[in-house]
Amino acid sequence: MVNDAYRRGRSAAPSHGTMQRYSIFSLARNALTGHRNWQAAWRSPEPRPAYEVVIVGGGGHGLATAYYLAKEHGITNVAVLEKGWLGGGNTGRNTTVVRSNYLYDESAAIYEHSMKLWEGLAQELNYNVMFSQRGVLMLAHGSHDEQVLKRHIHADRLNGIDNEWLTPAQAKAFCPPLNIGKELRYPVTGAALQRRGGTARHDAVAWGYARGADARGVDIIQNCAVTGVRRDGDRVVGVETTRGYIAAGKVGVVAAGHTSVVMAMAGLRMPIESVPLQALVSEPVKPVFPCVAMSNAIHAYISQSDKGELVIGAGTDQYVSYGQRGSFHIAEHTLEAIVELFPIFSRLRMLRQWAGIVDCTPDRSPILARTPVRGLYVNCGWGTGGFKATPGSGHVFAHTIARDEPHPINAPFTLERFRTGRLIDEAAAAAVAH
Amino acid sequence: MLLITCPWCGPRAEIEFRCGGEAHIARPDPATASDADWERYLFLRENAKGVTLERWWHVHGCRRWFNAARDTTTEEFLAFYRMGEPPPATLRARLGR
Amino acid sequence: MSGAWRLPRGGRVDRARPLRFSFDGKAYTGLTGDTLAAALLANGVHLVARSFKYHRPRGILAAGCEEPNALVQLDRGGGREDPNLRATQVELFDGLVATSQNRWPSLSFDLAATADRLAPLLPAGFYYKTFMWPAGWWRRVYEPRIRAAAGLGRSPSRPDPDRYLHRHAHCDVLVVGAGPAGLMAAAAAVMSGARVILADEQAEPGGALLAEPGLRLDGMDGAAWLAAALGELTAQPNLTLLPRTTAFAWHDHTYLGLLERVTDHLAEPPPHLPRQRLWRVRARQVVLATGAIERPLVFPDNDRPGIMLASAARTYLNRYGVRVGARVAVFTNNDSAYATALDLAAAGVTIAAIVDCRADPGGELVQRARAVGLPVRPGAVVTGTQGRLRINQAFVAPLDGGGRSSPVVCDALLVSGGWNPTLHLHSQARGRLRFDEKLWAYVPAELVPGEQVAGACAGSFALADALREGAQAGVAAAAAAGYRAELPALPAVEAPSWSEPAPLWRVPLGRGRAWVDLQNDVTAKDLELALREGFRSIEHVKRYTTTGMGTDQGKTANVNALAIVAAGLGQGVEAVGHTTFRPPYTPVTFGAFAGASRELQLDPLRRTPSHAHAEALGAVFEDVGQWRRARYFPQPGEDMQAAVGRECRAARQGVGLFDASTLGKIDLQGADAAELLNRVYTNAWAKLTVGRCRYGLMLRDDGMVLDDGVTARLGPDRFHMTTTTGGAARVLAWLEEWLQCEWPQLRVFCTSVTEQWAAIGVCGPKARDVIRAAGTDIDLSREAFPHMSFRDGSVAGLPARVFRISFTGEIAFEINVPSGYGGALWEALWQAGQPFGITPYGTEAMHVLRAEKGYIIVGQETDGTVTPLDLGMDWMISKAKPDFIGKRGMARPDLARADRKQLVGLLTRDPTVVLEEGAQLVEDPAQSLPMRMIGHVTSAYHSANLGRSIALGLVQGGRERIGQTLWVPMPAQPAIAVEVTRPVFLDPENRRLNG
Amino acid sequence: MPHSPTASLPAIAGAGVTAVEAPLWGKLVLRLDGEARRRTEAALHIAIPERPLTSTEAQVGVCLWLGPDEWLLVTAVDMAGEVASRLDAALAGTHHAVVDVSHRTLAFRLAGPKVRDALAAGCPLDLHPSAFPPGTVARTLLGKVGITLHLRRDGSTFDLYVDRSFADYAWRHLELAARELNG
Repeated sequence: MVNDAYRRGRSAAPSHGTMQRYSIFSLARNALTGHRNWQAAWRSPEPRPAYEVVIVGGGGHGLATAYYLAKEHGITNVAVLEKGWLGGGNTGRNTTVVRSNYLYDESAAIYEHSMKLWEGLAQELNYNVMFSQRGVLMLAHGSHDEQVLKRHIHADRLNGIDNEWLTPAQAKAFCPPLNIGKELRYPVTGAALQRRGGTARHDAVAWGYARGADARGVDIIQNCAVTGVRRDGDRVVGVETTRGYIAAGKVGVVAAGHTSVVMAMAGLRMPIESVPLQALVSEPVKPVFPCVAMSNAIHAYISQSDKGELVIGAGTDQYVSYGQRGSFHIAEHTLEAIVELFPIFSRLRMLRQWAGIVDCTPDRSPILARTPVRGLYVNCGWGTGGFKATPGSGHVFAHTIARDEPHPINAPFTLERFRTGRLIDEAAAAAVAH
Repeated sequence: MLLITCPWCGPRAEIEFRCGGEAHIARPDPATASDADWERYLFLRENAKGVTLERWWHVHGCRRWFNAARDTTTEEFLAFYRMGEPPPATLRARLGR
Repeated sequence: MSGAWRLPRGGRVDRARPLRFSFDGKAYTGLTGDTLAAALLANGVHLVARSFKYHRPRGILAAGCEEPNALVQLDRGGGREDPNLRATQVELFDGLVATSQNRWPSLSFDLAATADRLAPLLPAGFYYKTFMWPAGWWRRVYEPRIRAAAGLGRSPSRPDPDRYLHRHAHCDVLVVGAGPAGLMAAAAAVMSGARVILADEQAEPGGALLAEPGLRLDGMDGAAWLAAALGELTAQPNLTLLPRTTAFAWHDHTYLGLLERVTDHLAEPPPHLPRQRLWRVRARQVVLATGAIERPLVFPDNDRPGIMLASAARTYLNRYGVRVGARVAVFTNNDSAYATALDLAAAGVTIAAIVDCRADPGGELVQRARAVGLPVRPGAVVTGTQGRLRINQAFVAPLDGGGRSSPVVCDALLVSGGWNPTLHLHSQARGRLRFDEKLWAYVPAELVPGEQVAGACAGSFALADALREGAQAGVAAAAAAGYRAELPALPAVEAPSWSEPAPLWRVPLGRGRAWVDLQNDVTAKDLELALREGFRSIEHVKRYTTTGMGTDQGKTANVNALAIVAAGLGQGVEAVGHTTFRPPYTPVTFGAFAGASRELQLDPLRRTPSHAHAEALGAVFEDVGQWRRARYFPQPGEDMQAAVGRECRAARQGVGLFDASTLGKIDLQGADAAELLNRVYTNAWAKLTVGRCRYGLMLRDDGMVLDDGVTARLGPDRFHMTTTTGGAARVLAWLEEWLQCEWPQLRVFCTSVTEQWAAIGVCGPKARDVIRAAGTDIDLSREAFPHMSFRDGSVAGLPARVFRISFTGEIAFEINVPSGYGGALWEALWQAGQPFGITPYGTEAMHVLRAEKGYIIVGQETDGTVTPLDLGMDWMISKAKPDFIGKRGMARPDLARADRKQLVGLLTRDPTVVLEEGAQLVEDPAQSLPMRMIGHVTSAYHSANLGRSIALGLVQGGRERIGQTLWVPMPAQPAIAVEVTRPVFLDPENRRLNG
Repeated sequence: MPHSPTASLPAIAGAGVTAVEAPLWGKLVLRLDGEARRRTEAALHIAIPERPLTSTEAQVGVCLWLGPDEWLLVTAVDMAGEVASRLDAALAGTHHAVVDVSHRTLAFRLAGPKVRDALAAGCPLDLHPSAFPPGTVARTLLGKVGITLHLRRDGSTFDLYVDRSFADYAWRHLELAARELNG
């Protein structure tokens, strides 16, 4: 069924949909009329009093969930409720790294599932999400890093996921700005490379899924904050919102950054802490950085956007915060590492700095599961690594909601694991996972 | 960079501190605690949006642990109090606890 | 001669000190005090750049940090290359070499400008709609071309040779901006005795006073008053004046980031100075006196070189003595542009027209302009322009649309769409904004804690108001910081008053593209397209069209864009809201953030007391956390395996010398010290007798292994705990957290003594001989000094504490001396050991030796997911103790599962094959992908002592599998067969250990 | 002669700021409860500072407040052992710890008109005399390493205490900052 999805992923967009096809020809045609005839990418309907499924959260994961509910399961009586603007949370704030070379089988499976969907996503959505498999390079600084990365490489290979070991010289050849000199405080001693990894255009993912879901009948409702979750005994029956009560047969919470807040409305306490994750970009320069590079040891990751900006991910702050700010010294620490590893970038300049709120679980692995409240499902806890999982996460979460049982791929990502101890500890496996 | 008032050393820069997360989480009696109790103690957090009570350690100072009340939407600190002390009455009133 | 467009006199430039510089290879001359933009304009150069998307010819719009167009690349040689610098901010120095960007082959003839002809095909967001077929082509074909066209300047190609420093600063009042308001604020605050920092981003303080000659204060002209005011201010010891310093970020709790450009303006920076300095200022109060930025007007073809902000032209005229044209037209919706026209006219520039959209402008300046006969065209607008590389005509028509447009010949068109208070820092500080429908601009809605605002950034554009508000803000700030401050006397001011502006967000007439964001080539039509396609949130419009996302962050574009979007949505500007102001205010050099944290200083490099001795012996070192430890000691011609093999043999057959100083050491004292150990270790400690040692395993409360080490009982209430090298700080923190937060009733004091003691291990059958030869008063005999005990005494004449403990399975003594003597001890043992063939060994041999015995290394055999049971260390777990940290955690269902990964030994069928650490184990190597993996290799070495390879691994249900054959699939070679064994390969009975 | 980790590093000397590594001093960490503090004062004839961030001086040496129950007693190196045993005797039965850290922790002595600027390159504290008067002591950071900073009674000399293996980093950090201050 999974491979099925990938196949369909490469097929054309639905014929039944009302969606206006995008192509160079439609561009040319519209150029003649001064682009006055483009349709809205999605409607802005008034919320209806009831839906079969309500998705709380209009980020990439929520919109993808709605899209696959409609496409894979024929459930189109769906509303996506977004308290602000689509993709305004972490979807629009992350550094767009996509990779699947995780250590544990459970993680590898879900991120690889996602990777396969990425590979056909632009065609699937008829929306150019600019998925660019530029290669993701993870640097090792010393024997301990090497052991950790090689453990990943071996596990990935046997899981059918590409990930290879490079010598410092090979890493330098793949990523010329990299400094492999011995004068470094922590010289580069090798690297793991996933060639299929890369980046995508974050906003386009939200917009593409929104457009696709809308074309299949999903109501996308922005500026509609959920203020309460209504229960009838142990069953969810709807949500209170700033635009009135909306009844729902099922509710899927996909509110990264606010999972604890929304779940508390349903009376559930979560194994989650929400912390700021900072990122920044440089001023745009001509192409100079060909891939994605990251170093967990001296915490930094970097790529170059199509526009030419160096996109740099910093670490998380140490305290819980919903302020989307974070502290000065975090970005400072990351730039130390960047300048150390890529000394030619020392004179480039930070253009913008921002933070998202990431929901971190104790094992840094997500939760995609049913909850003790019947009809209430939660997709959260992606920590610093959620963007890359967007398609796969939405795909299996839609399955979980539609069938009221997890897809085999997300079956391990339960809430119960924190009670039984069956954690999927990517945090222990490799510092933080991006 | 937060400005944190250590009950002993006064206001200091955040880089001198480590945040210990949510405060006042009691460790259950291991003899009688259920797996659910242990999960609650180890992992479940209020993760409040608004005023939270948390623990800080002045690692690059007097090396004392202490408690603080902070609004997680504005980073405004409402109170600092020593380990073992209850939150100030004014604060408890505001929190309705 | 410093340019044909330079006036014979006037301006603040030093005509006695001309400077040579080049732009695009052509040599020019400017003056000391010029910016690059001023010097180029003085030489009649208006075309300086190409735009980001369509590569349109662009000129200089502004005179400050808001400049969207005039971005240039500087190359100072030696790797000092700087892309994307604003010509309007670059201070001219002798020999400056600048080139234009984003064009090929040349600025005046740019092939990529064909993009402009394709513009109809490339509306906002066009790239989301195409480049999808065939699927593979995005990465291979389309993206590389798009990237090549984008990107503005070039990254440096060599490492940055410059240095950067940080400075922590604290003050009562930080004043941002040294214009009239900022100067008064600083003066008022300083007089109260408060500690004041006054920062201004420009080379000289003064702000508007530098460019507006009409102003008179206390009868003096602006410049004279400024000089006097600065003189008084800088005489105050409690004032720090920071020119060339931009306050770029306001973080929580009034913590601001400032960037000081220390040497960028110097032709030859002195080597002892850093290039730039990052100030991190913790201020009690901040006064924002950041002024305002003029808005351009949105009308067809409003982007040609020669079209410039009116205030910028005035600055070039009055501050740099430069005429921006000979025949100048002005287009405005407010009075301020009239001042420019009057100044230009007075300087002999022809004013072709003053086009004012207001039907009946009546301000003081308007009347003056009329009085001197300047051609004012009320109720009119510019509907288009002409001129490929520079404007040569503007078309003017009545705003009401009645009447045809008439051409106005001009070589410059000066525009003013009103003023935007500079509120970036206010907004970064979480201050809300309010749209003022008298000023037609956003102003602060309220102050945030610690903030004062004054002058133009508060929407008060008149000089007298700025001075008054500045003084009041300074007083208020000083008072809030706890000082008694009085309002200083305000200078008497003569300055023209302004009449009301009229909103003009977009000229409704004319054809052609009306540009909103000049850097990113966003037109009014693009904004409307975004709305049409459903991108109604202002954040969506911004992201879809990229308006405001250039390197100027939309300083001149954003409010016009908001207003056009508001009109498109039929809403008020305030209803649309605004996008977030994100730090930094202007771009900040990465190197400045890194500061001195480069190379060696990136992170502390910790060396042990005997480091130099290991170096002298030719040790190869490795980083272990922050420590640099000797990994092995190769002799000439030896590779690592040969050296490690020799070291391992020596440690078992002769005697080895090992530096164990990095191990963590914690002194525990107090009546409850033993009880503390009982709680933090899995085994029992009460009965340990004084003088003896015991191995301990420490868990987290979830039952996973945290650390391990040997602890000795020094006295009834005193213990000496050792930890892993990496765990030293973590374990001390762990103990203190439990003691302070959970067990305050326990009476124990913990003190780190890691660095008080140097620890040198002497290991092997001849260990006693070496120590005796070095000289000791300690009886080392088996009877007097059994395994797992310690003695105090002297070794080699040094006060020593000797532990008989072993991480190798051999007789071993770890000699601790005060760390200042660590080198001396090593040397003494080395000398004394010569007759016995003493062999220094490093961490690699240590790893092999302990693996031969099956001793674990925390962090290698464990990774935070491993319990003592997984390690087969049940014997370490006290059954008697009611509780210890991790006991309950270990009892959770999944930690008791039989199929958990367990520690086992692994022997390859081929003894010469050394497994790769991290390699995975499977039952059936022939199975198809994904394979079922049941474990992995944690440690693998060639063991010289055993004459074969050995390995440790974690395998599902491993203990049940002992004797089984498993497989390690490797790339490009047959899978390796391994036998599962017990994890002890040598001397399981510990005979050697107790010898 | 105990080894000095900064001996081979570039000097910090000039009109702005000077630094020298102090000779090895005796240093005792004192952990004392109330009773132990009283007995210590009697035994050593020195006031143990109760007010945070303050220090005292007496015949036996300088006593620096490190925490509510923690002090550093700096004395002559050859006296440290004797003082320690005298204290252990005097404090028998009380809750206390006396730990010799003479070799763990080294000291730099810093002076010069720009000494505060040099420290401010890496130290987040407010070192202005109004905030950091003579006699003040504080544990804090210099760049990335923990230090203890003590402004001596003369109000112009700082003693900077740093653990041995961090001395190299701390010295280089000060040297980089001092370059411009010393011209």
